[in-house]
Amino acid sequence: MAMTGVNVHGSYIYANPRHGLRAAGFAVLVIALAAAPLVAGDYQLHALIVSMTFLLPALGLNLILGYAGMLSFAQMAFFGIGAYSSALTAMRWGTPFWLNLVVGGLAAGIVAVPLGIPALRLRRYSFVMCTLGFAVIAQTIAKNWISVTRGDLGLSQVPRPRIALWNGGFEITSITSYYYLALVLSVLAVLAFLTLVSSAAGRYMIAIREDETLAASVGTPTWHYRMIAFALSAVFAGVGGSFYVHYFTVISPTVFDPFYANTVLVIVLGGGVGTVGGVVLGSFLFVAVSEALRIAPDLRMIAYGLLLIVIVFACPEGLLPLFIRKIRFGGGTHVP
Amino acid sequence: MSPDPLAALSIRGIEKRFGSIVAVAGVSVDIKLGEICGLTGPNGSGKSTLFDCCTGLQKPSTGRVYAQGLDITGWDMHRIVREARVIRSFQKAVVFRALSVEENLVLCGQMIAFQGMASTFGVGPASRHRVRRLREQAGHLLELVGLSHMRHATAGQISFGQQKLLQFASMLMPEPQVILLDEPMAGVNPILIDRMMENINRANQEQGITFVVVEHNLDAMKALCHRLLVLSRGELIADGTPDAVVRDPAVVEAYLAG
Amino acid sequence: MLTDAVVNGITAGSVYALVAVGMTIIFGVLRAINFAHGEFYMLGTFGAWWGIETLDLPYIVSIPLALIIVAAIALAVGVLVMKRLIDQPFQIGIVATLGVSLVLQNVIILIFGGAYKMFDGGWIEPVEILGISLSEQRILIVVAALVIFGLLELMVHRTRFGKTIRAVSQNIEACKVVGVNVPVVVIGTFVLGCTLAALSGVLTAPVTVSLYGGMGTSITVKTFAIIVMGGVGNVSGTLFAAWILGLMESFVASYLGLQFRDAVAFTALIVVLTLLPGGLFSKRERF
Amino acid sequence: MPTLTRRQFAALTASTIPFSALARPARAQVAGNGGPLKIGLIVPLSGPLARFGGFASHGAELAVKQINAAGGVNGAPIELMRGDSQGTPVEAVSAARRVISDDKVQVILGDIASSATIALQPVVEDAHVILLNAASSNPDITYKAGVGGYKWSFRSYPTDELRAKVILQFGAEQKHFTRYAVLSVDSDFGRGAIAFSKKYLPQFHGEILSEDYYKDDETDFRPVLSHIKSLNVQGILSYGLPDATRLIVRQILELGLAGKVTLLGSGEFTYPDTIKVSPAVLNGAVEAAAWAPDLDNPRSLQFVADYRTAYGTKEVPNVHSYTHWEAVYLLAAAAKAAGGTEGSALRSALEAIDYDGATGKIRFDSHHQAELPMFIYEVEGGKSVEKGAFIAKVEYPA
Repeated sequence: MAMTGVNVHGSYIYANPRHGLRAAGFAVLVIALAAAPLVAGDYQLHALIVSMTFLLPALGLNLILGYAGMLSFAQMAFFGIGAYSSALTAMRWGTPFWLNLVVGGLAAGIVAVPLGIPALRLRRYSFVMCTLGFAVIAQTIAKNWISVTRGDLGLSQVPRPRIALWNGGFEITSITSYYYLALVLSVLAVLAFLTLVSSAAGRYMIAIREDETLAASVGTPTWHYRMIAFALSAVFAGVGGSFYVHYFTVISPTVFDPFYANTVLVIVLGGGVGTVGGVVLGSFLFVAVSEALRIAPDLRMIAYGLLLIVIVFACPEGLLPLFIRKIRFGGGTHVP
Repeated sequence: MSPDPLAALSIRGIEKRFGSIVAVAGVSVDIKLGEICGLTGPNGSGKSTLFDCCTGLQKPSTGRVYAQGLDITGWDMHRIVREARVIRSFQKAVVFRALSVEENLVLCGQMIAFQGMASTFGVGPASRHRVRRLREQAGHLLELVGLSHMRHATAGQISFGQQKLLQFASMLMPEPQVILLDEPMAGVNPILIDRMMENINRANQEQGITFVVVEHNLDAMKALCHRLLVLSRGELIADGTPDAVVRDPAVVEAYLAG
Repeated sequence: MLTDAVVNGITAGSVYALVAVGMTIIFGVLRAINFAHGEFYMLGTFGAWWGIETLDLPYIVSIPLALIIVAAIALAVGVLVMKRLIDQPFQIGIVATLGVSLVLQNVIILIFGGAYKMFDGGWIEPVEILGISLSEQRILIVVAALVIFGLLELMVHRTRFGKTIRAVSQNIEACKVVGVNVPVVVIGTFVLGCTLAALSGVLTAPVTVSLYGGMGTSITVKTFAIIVMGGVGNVSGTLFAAWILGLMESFVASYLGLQFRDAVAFTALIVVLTLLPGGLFSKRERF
Repeated sequence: MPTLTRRQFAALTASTIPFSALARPARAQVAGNGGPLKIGLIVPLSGPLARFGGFASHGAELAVKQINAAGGVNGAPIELMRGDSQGTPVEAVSAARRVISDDKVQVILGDIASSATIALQPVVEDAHVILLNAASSNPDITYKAGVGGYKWSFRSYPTDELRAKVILQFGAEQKHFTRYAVLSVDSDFGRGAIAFSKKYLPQFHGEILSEDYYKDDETDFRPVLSHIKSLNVQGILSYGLPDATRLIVRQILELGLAGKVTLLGSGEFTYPDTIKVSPAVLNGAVEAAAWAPDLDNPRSLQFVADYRTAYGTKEVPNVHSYTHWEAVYLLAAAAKAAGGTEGSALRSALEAIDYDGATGKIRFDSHHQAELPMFIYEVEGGKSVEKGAFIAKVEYPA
């Protein structure tokens, strides 16, 4: 019973990195994904890249919602800030790709701090509104700060990633190389996320999500950790935005539209909030579903909407627990 | 009315008002080091509010609280736990339900093992070593309270009485000076009540931990406490040995009236 | 220009108020943000437009027709979806109502096509009041908002249904114990709230002229801001918060530029929330 | 600066050859190479921009139906695959990748939203698929196409620079306006057109007294119009959305500004449905349009009639319906000229094409931008009156 903060659904699988099953599943998934270009066409690879692009802001949202118990709509604003700052750095100074990623992540994280100071004092819906408002404000700035962002024209021909190597490096252009870049980034992000949530700090964040007062009573400086979670969630989103802009090579204020924020929300809530596997599953599944529905353009969004409703009632804790149960019953694998 | 620097807790003129309602009306009392002190009184007599004021959950309207001479009035709860080593329990919120039994204990021990905030992000060998030590300590405590067999169970799924025992064990993890227990026996079956009392006594005798216990179960209080305080309408009406206090006419009247 | 700004703010605020009050009472009983709320506003305008265009009805007749259609749709959504949200964590409500919003929006696009339609009805002749020119329809909107808020206040405080709504929003568990049929209250409130959104849509359609499937989305977002500012579940607070938002927006648009309107409104919202976390009109946070 | 040549509209229509006469000898390619012409139509079919995607989609589908009924191209029917872009870069690229990869289209027709179109440019470049844009307004699209970089991107839609200039010129020369307010949509279209207007204002001795941009779902213009009222302006420069135009018109009427200010720009000011909202407000309104339903040209009038037969008489085609309809015919002509649909042949055919559309000759310059005219319409006595057609060469930044 959370006395403050957002009340997240009670029972889900605690992120314990020592689960052998989890590690094995992760390894199998990574190997399968690494082999995907052998069988998948450009379009399928592109869809996988999109999944992985949304995975980063989704991991960030999972941190703030699933581990610190607060629902934030600012996630796509941070995504946009990361994208813009990374694109501008690359276009003005021709910086290498890895530096752009760092710039994108840091810019988002730094902006999150002054926003967090008033916002994190708020509870539940007031906090939700505050973050929603932030996305609106970010969009207005992107539209009106024309000397930097070019306003609604947006930035185009953002440089493609250059990977610096001993022999001078190469530019990422083919879809397969983009795919591997996205895969490497995603794996690193998931590992970073797992490391974070299994550290002492991660345990404190879970404690805050579970019950903020109880967490404080065991010595958790709750405000600080909520701020850290908020800033780190922004960093994840910012890095995602950075990759996004170097893949699509275009950014405009539309990135702050609710469409993106809703997609990330659906990924996290549909996959399984508070779990890493759930978010990974969610990002692949929801992009896959939305792409699969392209066979009927007119019915696509209706079917998507209906699916959301069905899924959310059939498995309110997200799809991951459903999958785990299947493994448990089917394979007889015991999950402690 | 200066604070007693040797007292585990020195409460001086604590008053707490909510609008026109006075919950605690100027309580002053010293809890000696090493004592097991009961705090009782009818419903609404201000016991929980007094607890809240001593532990940072609420700020007193007036008055001050000292822990061994350290003025902790108005501190945040997490700071009181960390720096004054005064830890408390809650009636309803007992354990972190989504965590395993062991993880609950590790979490509570973190404030000692990981002092600085930066260190909590560490994942290197040093951090792993610290966590391993905490798990060992946890294992020991679980054995003491008799929960070793459910070490990996999810805390939300064990019985309420067991959760209370887990809660008690958790509170020992950071090696506190003072433990404030808010109704540790409520909703617990008689066998577990005995085990709980045994645990409190052992912690008191072996580790010298001071206890303040809010409880309605007078029989248990008589058996457990060295000293009993009675609150009524926000005021301290009795202070003495349990036997003396239960015979105090003022106390009898307060309970009958309440 | 100052009086213009005030009048514009009040008329715009009244439109928001009618949509937002529906959301706030739904929120009260269900504690779920209804992401599909703007869609019921949209359905209201489409219902009336359909009555006028296809059935050749006069505007005044198309109003009740639209409300009946929307109430029926809301009833279906209430029984199929909202009823199941009782006792569910609130993020379930978000995903479910996002789904409802996608379905409603795109079903309308499927049936009537994505292209915008023109709403041909209402009383749009301008009249002069206090040197300010505005259409009769806008006066009707303000009057309707006042009347409806009066009726809602009466309903909430005087009628049995209203008292039940209040009871459910204060303590759903206790209501179950004393035998209140909570699902019926939830569905009833949902239908009422959605019908109010639809009424707002029908009344504003003559001044907003165009209608299309996606028109509800922005209304939903503004509505969130209002119900939070007004103190969620607070009927009269909603009206005042809506007026304040309308005035704020009107002043920004008049003196600063239309492009800054939403940002300034939300900045003000953030400031208000920082100073008064429970909203402007609520002594304490109720939910 | 573009050179502006003004022609009499009559001369333009006279030069229009009926479509059936378009057949010209195929080039020296083997007929049928590349298979049937497959076009991927990527437009917003859901989301807030679906209201424009619907028009574009109807237009393109009508053209495909008509061409196929007449025997198709090079003996095979055209295939049209639709993809929903929701007006966003992510969805547009996903949709395009799908039709390229799975349906093997040779051409992508789309998008309406500029950010989506720009995101499509590198995608088609890598895939060697033609991108024909018939609706986006961002100047970057052609600045960076053809000799500017992207060899596979084309645009058959007049530029907003031309639009902004002809409006100011008409306002200065015909109406003698000098005082303007801006009320445009907050998008690259609205903002871009005003940026170009500012470039030409000094030349026509005009000044802008207030500047407002509205969101694409804005419903309340009263505050801005009250402000404009107090400024005593002559013209409102409005590059906006047709549905917002109706609101603006109705709210101008409400505020008693009818007859005191004139709308100039683009936003279907001269469509019968818009005029119906308030003839008093719209009298004298000036529209610069790439096309309008009452364009006095037999091919265009036939299109309007066919469109209304196909989609119900209430739906009047908009400019996107026309441009996407004409774009399909243009692609058919290119495929015919190429003698097939093999990518590079089709591209060469497009680069060399000299096609007679309903609004004029379509020829692509070195930046793959079609030189198309802007038509000026003015509302006179509640009726739309054509005032001339303007054409200009685009000058590209070095």
